[in-house]
Amino acid sequence: MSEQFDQGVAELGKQIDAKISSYFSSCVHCGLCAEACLFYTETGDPRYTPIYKLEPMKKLWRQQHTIRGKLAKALGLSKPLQEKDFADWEELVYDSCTLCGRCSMVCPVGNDITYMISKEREGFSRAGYAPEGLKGATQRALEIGSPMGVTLKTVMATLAHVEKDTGLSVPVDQQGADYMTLFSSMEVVNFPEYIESIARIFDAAGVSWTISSKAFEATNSGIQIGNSDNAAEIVGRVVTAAEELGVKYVISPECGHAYTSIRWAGPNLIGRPYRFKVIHILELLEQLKQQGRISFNGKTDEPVTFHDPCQIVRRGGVVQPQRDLLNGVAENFIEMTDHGVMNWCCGGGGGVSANERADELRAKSFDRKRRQIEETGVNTVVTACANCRMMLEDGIEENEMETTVIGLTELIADYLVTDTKDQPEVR
Amino acid sequence: MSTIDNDADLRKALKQLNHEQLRETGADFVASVLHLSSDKRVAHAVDVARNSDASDDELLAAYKSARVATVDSRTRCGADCNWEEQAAHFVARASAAMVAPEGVCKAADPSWQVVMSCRMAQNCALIAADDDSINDESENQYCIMNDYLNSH
Amino acid sequence: MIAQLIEGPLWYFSLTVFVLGVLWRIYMILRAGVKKDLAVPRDGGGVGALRAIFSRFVPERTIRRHGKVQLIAGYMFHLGLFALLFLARPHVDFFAERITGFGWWSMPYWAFIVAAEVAFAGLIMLWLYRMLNPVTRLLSSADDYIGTVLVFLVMLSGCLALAQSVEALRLLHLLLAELMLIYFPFSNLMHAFTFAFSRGYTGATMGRKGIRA
Amino acid sequence: MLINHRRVLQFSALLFLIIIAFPVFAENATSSYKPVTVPNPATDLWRAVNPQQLPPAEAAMFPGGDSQIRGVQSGILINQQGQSWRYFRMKQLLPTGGYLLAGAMLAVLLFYLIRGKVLIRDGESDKRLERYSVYERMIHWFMAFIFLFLGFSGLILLFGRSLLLPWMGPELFSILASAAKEGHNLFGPLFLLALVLMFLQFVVRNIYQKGDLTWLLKGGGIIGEHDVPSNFFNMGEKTLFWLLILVGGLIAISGVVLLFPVFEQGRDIMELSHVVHSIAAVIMLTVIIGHIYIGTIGMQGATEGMTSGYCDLNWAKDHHSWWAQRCIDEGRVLPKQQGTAVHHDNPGTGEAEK
Repeated sequence: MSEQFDQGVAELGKQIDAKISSYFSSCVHCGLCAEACLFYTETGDPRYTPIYKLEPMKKLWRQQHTIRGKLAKALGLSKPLQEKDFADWEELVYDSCTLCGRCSMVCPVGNDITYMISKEREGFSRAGYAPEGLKGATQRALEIGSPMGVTLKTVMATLAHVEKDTGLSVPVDQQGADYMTLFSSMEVVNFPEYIESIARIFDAAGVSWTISSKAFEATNSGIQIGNSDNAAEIVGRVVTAAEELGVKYVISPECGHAYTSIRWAGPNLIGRPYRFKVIHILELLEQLKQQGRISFNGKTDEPVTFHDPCQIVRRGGVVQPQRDLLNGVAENFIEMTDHGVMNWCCGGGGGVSANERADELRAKSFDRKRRQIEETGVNTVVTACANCRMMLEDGIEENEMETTVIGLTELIADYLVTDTKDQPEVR
Repeated sequence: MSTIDNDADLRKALKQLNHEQLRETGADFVASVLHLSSDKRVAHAVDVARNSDASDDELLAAYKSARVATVDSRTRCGADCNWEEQAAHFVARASAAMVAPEGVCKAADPSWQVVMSCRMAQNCALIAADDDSINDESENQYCIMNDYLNSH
Repeated sequence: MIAQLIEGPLWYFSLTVFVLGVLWRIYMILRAGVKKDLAVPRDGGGVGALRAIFSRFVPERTIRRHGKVQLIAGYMFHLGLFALLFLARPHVDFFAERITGFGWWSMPYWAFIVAAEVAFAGLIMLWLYRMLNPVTRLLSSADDYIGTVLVFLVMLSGCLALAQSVEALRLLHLLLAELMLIYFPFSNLMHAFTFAFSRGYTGATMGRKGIRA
Repeated sequence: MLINHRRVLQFSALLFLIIIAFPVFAENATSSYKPVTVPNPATDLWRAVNPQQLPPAEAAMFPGGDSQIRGVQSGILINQQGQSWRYFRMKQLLPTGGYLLAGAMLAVLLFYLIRGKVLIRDGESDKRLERYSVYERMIHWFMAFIFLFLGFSGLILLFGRSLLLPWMGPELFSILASAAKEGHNLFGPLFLLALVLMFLQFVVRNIYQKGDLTWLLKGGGIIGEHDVPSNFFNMGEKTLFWLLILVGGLIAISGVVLLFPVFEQGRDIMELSHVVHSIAAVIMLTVIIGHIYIGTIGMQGATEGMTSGYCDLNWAKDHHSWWAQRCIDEGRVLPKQQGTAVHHDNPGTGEAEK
């Protein structure tokens, strides 16, 4: 048994707090969480039942926290965790869980199964049992500052491009600005129009904002792989930069897990509260709209539906702003049957999209989203997460659906009323 | 006719064009960055767009395969970004918006999407080459537009 | 001799094991501790905890649609069981005599029968579902089956002793109940107490985030 | 001693009643009988407490006694019909039922020895078909559980005194009998519930169809060598279903009559109910012995459908070939491995998505 594995088991043991202990005590193996998990509903494989993904942790809990388990261990009736346990479960812990949190909403005894899985990942990653894709992403996030290898130079090049296209200047390292904006690498790489939209909206609303040259990356691979040391390091960079610039707020971009990382996990990772507040871009836009600082010229008459990014809604608590905003720019907004905090995941959250090994399973589990979209009878899906957007577009392509995906912030920027008259009138 | 030298004028000029003309100018825009992509589906989309006899079905088919090329070529979340491939991705995206029959592409302004995607492609190419020079694809596009307007 | 043992020492022993065991398990949970949440909350955690403790009695839509059998059987069993446990005349007398010192309202005989029927139907169905559904079959351990069988036997012996005419059956019922009390803290019958902790913890976390869960 | 004591008690009670009632009956008697006949006073007395013995016209004159207890027929002291019911139970039901059940088991054993296990003709395949959903299997086993519990507790009540009492001794048997009675009464209503659930879930597939008769005429392929095509359920299974619903229904209804004496039913109805209940139960038990046999040791691959929910494709071809063919046509053949069908919206309960 390797030293690394022992460290992993020790780490797993450390993760068992009162919550997890009460969760395991309460579980009666009713299996209802399976019905909430798209990996189970779309494959019918009972191994994908959420609570089953926690068997290794449960075994350890039983040996450390229950009378019977301690007794059994002392008498040699139960074996300690083996490398095989981790090897067999790695796929369940990383490939078949997007940390979407749906199971945590339905558990009759109220277990936050998603929380448990994210804690289980701490032990697994420490023991070296994590998918290569996530390992690489975390490595790059630590070394380069972005899981996708986006350097400051690249960001500056993209910003230059944005400045040129919008004719606006993007403030960098502006001391004392109100808001410091973060991006996800995905936005820099695949959806620079998000950055452009932000620049235009903030200009129209007169928001005092800046980007930090020291921390522009909002995502946190440390959270996804389950390594709190790495996660703390990544969050710490943002905190240091924001506090150096003396901003009042840090804006989390559309990206889902970036928000939970910086808003909810961050202070606990670095061990102290921030000296600034964290606000999600959708919350801010909604505020600006309410304050009358931005307004829209017309609405799209195209029927639209909204895909809720799990981490923003169910795990983040931002539920209403996106709906108010979307209603502001869309005539005909149709909700999916399960929406808001009970939405179905796109299938690519929690690091699954960065894990090539999971591609086949992910494609299969997209069927849930396909049916959901088809039920609405709408051809335009709006969302607010670069990763969800990619997953949706992949799935739509694979299933040959006639559906288009749009980012909400871009949609808003498209309908933004600006003082300059050269704005495009949109269809 | 005044020459175009900024985005506002470019947008205005594009607004004057009908869908077929937009396809023609779009094809010109994409062609200027086509060297960044080696995907046959993208090149094919440009050919179809240039063919004024192309039927709606042909356009639609070309659009669909260009869209598949778009999805195929992009960098997945959390993967180490290869900027050359990313450049090709943006070319593919531009080609899809360009060849789409009227009303098929859901972008707020498909013709503008072509313009922007071509610029992003150039941007990615510069990043890939570690080239610090300014992306001048927009100037290039003004010229293309001027040429087009002058010849029609 | 055996009768005296069941009525006397074994009863006190099992009650002690039950009470101390349950307290120990709860202590083990609390001892593990929860780190203070340093993130600025949107809403109060206490309100969230309280809400979750009650709101989880009402199943979510997904479960209403796809967990019907377990939902109905689960409610039948638990409601029936509680009615039998706390409102059956012999039990009320027993509590009054041995534990509380005072009695309370008890069900009329017909209600007792209805409660028993409902509880049995629910328990048998849950038991069968556990064995027949691939998910629950995979999840279930010996503990789940031992718990189910013990509860079933306790309920069955109780009902067989219904006429209270046969002392042996009443003693059998008491003996089985004692075995169950002893087994309780070692098993996930513990959920009867810890569910409130689980719901509370989750509700507090969610509540702070401003999510109704 | 005890018996004597009880007789003394009964006799004194009777005497007490007679003394109370005598003047009334005496008056009536004097007015309706020929004065010349000097009736034996004991005769009238006997008639008064046992009016059913009289022809109807005369019985009207003895409308039964009166009692402090208000209830149906509480005024009747002696139930003459009870004697014939007792005769039926002790002299007819017990031996006939006993021999029938023992015979059924013997027959099954003989059949097994002669015919042997019905094997899947081409052996097990590597493919399977989904036969019963979780819910359907749950209903089946719920019914099985309740039926067997009621069956055994009922048999204890019926044959216990003859078979178990001598062997167990009165102390132990009295406990068992009391427990069996309470248990039988307790689980009785659940049988009705199981019956209703089973009817609702399976009725559609059990409606007789074309081809069912042929199946019967060819002996269901069990007796002969060749299997006869059938649908999801064959004629035998359908008949079992309807027997369960109808005979089981009789058992349930008569059981309810016996269990809840609140519908103003008198002794005659109770006795009738018991006769129906016991005859129907013995019939149903006999049938179920056959069912259990064919579902377990009698046929290869038959148990799987009710346990795992899936049956072997070759088994289905042998015994339900039309259904098997339809499954093949509809592409519902599955490989034999973990995991259910994709697009199955509710693998949990097997209910179709509406």
